[in-house]
Amino acid sequence: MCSDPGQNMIKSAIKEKNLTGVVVAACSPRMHEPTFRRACAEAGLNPFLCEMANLREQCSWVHPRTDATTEKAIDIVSMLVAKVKRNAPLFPIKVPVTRTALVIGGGIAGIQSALDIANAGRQVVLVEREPSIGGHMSQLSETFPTLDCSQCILTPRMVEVAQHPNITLHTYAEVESLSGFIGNFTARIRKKARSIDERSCTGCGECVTACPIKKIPSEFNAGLGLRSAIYVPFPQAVPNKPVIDRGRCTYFQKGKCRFCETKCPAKAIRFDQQDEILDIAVGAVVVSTGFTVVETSFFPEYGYGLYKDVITGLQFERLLSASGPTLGEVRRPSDGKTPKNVVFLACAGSRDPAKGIEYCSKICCMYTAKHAMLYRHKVPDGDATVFYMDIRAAGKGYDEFVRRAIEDDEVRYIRGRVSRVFERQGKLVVKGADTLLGGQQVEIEADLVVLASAAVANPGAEELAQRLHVSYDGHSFFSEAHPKLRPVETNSAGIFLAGACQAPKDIPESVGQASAAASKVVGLFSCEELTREPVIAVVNRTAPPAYSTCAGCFMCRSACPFNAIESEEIKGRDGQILKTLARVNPGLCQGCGTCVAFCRSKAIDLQGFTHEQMYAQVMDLFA
Amino acid sequence: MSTHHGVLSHQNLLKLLSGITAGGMELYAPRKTGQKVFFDHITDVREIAFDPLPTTESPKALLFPRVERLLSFARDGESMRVDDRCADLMPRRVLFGTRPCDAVALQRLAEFFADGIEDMFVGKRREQLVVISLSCAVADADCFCTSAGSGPGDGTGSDILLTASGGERYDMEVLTDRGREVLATFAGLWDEGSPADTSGYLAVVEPLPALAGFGAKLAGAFASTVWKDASLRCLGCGACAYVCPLCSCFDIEDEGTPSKGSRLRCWDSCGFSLFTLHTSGHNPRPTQTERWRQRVMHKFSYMPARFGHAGCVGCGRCSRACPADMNLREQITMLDAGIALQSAP
Amino acid sequence: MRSANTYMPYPMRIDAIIDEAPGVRTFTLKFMNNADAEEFSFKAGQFGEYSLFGEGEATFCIASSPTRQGYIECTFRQAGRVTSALARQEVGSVLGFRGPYGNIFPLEEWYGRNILFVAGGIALPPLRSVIWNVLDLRDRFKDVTVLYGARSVADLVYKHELKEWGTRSDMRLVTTVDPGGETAEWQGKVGFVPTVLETLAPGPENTVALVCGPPVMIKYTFPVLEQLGFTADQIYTTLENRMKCGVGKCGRCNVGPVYVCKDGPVFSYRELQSLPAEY
Amino acid sequence: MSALQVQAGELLASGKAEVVIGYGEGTRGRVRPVFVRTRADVSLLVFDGRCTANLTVYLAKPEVGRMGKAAIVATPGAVRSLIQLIAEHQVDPGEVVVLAADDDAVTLLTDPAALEAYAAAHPVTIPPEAKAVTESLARMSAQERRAFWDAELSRCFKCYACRSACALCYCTRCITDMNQPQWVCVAPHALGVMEWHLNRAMHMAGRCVQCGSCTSACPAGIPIGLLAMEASRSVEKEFGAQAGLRCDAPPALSSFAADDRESFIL
Repeated sequence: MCSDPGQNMIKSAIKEKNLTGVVVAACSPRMHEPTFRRACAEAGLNPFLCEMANLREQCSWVHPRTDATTEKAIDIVSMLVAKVKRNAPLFPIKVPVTRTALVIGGGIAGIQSALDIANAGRQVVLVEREPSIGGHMSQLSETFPTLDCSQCILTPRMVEVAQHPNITLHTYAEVESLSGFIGNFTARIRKKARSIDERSCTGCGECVTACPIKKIPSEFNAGLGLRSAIYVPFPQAVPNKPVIDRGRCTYFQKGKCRFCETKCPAKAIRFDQQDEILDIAVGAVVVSTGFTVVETSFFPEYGYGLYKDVITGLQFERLLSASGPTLGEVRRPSDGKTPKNVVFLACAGSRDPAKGIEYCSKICCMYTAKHAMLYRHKVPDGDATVFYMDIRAAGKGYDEFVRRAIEDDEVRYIRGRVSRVFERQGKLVVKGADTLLGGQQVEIEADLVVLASAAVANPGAEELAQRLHVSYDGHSFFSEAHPKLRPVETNSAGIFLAGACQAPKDIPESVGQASAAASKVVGLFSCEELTREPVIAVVNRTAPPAYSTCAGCFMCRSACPFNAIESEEIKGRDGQILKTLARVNPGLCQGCGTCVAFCRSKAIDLQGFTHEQMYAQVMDLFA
Repeated sequence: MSTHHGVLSHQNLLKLLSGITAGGMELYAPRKTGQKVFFDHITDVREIAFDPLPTTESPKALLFPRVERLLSFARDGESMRVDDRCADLMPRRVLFGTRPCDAVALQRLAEFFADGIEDMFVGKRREQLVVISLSCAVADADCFCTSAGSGPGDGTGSDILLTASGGERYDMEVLTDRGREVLATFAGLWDEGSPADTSGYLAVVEPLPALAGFGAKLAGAFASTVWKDASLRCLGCGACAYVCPLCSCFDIEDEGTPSKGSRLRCWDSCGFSLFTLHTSGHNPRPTQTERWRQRVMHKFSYMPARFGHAGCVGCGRCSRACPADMNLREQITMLDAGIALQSAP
Repeated sequence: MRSANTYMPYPMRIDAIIDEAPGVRTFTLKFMNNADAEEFSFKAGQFGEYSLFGEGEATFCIASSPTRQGYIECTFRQAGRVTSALARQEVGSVLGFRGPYGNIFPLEEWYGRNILFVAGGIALPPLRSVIWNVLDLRDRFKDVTVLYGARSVADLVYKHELKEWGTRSDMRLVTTVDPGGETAEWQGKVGFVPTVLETLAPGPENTVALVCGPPVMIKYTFPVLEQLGFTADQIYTTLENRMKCGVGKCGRCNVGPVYVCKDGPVFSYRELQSLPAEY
Repeated sequence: MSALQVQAGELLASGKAEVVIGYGEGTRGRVRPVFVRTRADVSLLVFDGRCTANLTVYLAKPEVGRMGKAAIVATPGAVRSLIQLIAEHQVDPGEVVVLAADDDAVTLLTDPAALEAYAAAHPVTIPPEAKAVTESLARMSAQERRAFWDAELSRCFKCYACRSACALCYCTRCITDMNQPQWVCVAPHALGVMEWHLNRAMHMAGRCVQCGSCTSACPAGIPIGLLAMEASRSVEKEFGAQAGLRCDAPPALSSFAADDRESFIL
């Protein structure tokens, strides 16, 4: 039916028989409804007068070949006929588009999205919570599977963002709220007070040197290094402007100090700076807020937090990095000695339903191989042992990379789970089982244990999701609209996802998704007006004096997941308010029908699925 | 026929009623449920309430039930099978314990439905209904039957009228052939008697003087402002209409699917806001003021103009049922005075 | 033999459907049983209850002329449950009809007189029955004038018949649409019906005026006619109160002591004046 | 003059109210709603144990609305229903002055906070008869309960007095009066009656303030308020939401919290 001859059959039937409705009894409407509706439209019939009876998924595929199945098929068709008789022509909704994109999160995904959109000639507002963009990628040493230096490839992109005429960058800023709808959002952004005047600051660093408070664990170095109260997170930061950590600054805490101010040649220190609130009109949003790794408390059995030499993979990245606290030399945190036995635990927390993280963090297999390999390069006489469950290296050049670690760099891979890490006579002991050897117990003494900690959603991800009205999964990762066919869209139109905020991802995948999201945004921005399917909720109107069966109780308003319910005043000729009704904003409404279910007065109908249509469709079964 | 008289003991009355149920006729009589009394299908005469209290509902449902199946239909292949003989199987029923006002109302109701194009449903039911009424020995403050064309010992509309005449004994008037027919089976349970003066056993009903000439006054009172204040506390429910023995407004609705179902007639009330609402949104009676006026005008002006009697027998049920204490006696008195005042020069 | 059940409809089949205006349709209905067809007769002004089993009944006038036998026509606007269901029917569908109910336009009393029809919008159907009745007995009447207005050109019903009436020499047709409702090709007048009636100024002598339209049109048309010299006895209209039973029982159409279904729907203006304004 | 009459008189005299909706003596020892518009008429106002009908129902009546700003004599139940009406955007808190009456005390409540405080201080009281029925219902099996309601509802003829007397039944067009589609059977037969009352109970869930007006309005003496009361109790149990306590309360059934229990979702 969906072939050209099939469509032509429908078209000619419409014309010859002057049809006022069409029911196509075939497969899933999800698949081919647009096809048939287009065919109807081409024959001059409003596309919404075409319905599909899903005989494939709802009948032939799920039942044996019996008469009863045939009867069910007839019922399904008959129900749709009852419905289509009550269909009304619907017309697409036009919504103007503000052609500026908001990108939330300035990691590699956000950077890539912002650049792609900006390079397509559209305006971008990039908001980053930290003082600098760069995200986790800026913390990495080398990257798998090519071992090129992470910062070397990232920094030029960061600089490009800063210099791009189409990109407005707000670092040390957060999105407080998002209102509006696709093409017409308003984002409220809180620019936290940096306590310096960014325009006068030259980034000379005098203030950082002057700051007497220097023993603050550095976030950039995953706690392995230190920073001052006024600080630039890392040398290549963009913007390369310091920020005063007001929680740590002596002046803000005790009212005295201001050493940095006296040393600043540009007189750029602003202790009295206030948070700034910006309301920005945007037409689309890319959410690329990234991820984090599980907290220390997650692994009491591995001694993380208890033993200084049990560290996370992210910390190990910093130990490997030339810009890190050890300038790239592998020295263990406890005594600064070079570890001779390093044990890497893959799946630390991941794929562990008992711990509540049943998913695979995806990146650990690869970075653990990388860590072991880099360690072996830096400490050629050291032993690297990896405990793993199985190796997931399904990327271009990935498996070869892991094989190289095992074969060329002689990393010892033990298939098995580690049950405990404990200290014995000043030495760390990793106790596990070798499942390839029939579950034989293995104990390995280690100088350093590196946990490939599970990648998890950022703290506050749920709250952000609620602020943005996007859905999230049980692990607080943001949900895509369809796991296969709409992987970068959310269920809120005009809001897209990029990077690890949706699920753990490596760099190439994040970049790929970021570009995909950017292309969605650019596509959306290709027209001045947006055409949307009219399958949205509508509050009915009736003849005066009732005007509507809506009683204005606004039970729908709290039910609406998309904030699409507004109020509307019906006024008399004299301007007096006769009635206040609910009104559905056609731009915001996603047609989910939740309001319809809650309305006691049945005053809201979902166009294309009205009460009358649904009722007729169901009642047809009894007819 | 001439009226027959007799005397019947309470014991024998119960025997007679038991005999009726045993003989296969359906017996309806007052039965107490909670604090209220309703006409119910009785199978055990001990359940009959000889309460002086009037029933909450009138007995009109025995002629004009809450729901009447006017016809039923079922698809039969390509054609439609319609069964319109719903009234054919109506059984003979005996209604016992109606008060005289109710019996008068049943007669007026039947006359109304017979007027013009006759309603076969009400007609058949009336034909099959034997009414055995009990005179009223007490009246309450809401009663005004004597001013509404009836009285506590009025036999109009009854087939048999019983008047408790003291000592567990009833004076019996057999008023119709139908009444005699029923009694014929139970010879021996009652004694022939001569016409007795029962007036001493009857309730004294407070007269409602305003009702005399009220209809005539109403004729010119459509545009009066009295209605507004009078109707202000009316909640617009249908309680008064549904307990009224003479309210006969109804709705016709289909139930079922286009393949199988029934066309039903259900009680309706002119007090409901949707009663006269047009699809266009236009409503000739937009507020309760107009609707209350319609109820009063219809009963006391329009009905008398058409049928020579009011659409009210003064049973007082509406006054007892109204959740907002729209007392009809009081309303009539007040409206009468209000209209008179307004039309005074 | 007709059923004793008053509420039993005649089964009728839809013989033709015409789309008159947006949401407005005309059905031609034929009796399915010959006996019914033979027994049935009606007069101009009467109405019936049209029904679909499972949906209910709706009240409209019989829009065809009693001079045309063997079928009836009805014209309705899709608005409520029953009319929406009716609108979904196709040629060949079976529906129920009971009637005819109500009183009639006393045409026989009007022989030899001028007849003026004034109609607005969807209220032309009741007059159409009379118009065709008069035209089919043309020689019994003197001048025949039809003034018909609608909100817009699209809203005019019986467009093909208007064309025919417009070309007939034995009658006069004036059509008008409300200001703003005209199209580029519109040949008729532009203005509200009462206003056009005023300029038309038909003489009241020996004339009967039949007025049907929405309440607001009627309200402004009666004074114009009175001004032109028509007495209340010369003006007739039909009332369209909500009805259910059609036989004076259900109480819905009650206005004063009359039941519109039984004592109407045709009323002279004189009769209307004696009724409370509850329609 | 009673305190109530004094207060009402002052409100009318000062123009703070143009009509006082209160209770007055009715017939047969009953009280009835009265609408007092002049100071002289305040003597009509009474308040005692007979005054249980919820007068807030009149606020939705257009004829009453046209009288101007209203003061209303309110029982604790009526105060709760007023709060709920405010929460449901049916009454503008500035529009109504409340004379909260409880035995012999009269409290003037003019703002949401005062209403809320009053409601909090006057918790729901269930009349002993209702309590007895609820308790016996609780002991019944499902079949027995069904039989109980079948018997009770067999007396319902759909006069809709319950709906008319309910302050929270303010819908422009009740679901039961809709016919496209016809959701609820019009007919007052067993099914139609059951459909109507279950619908109403569901629509009252989380909204019923348990004022008891529907039960006392029922001419057939059906304890109809129990259904809505029970539905609201379930909502209270499941979601901790009680109607009629907060003027800004979100709708119990259509508002969500991130930590809502979702045990019923498969």
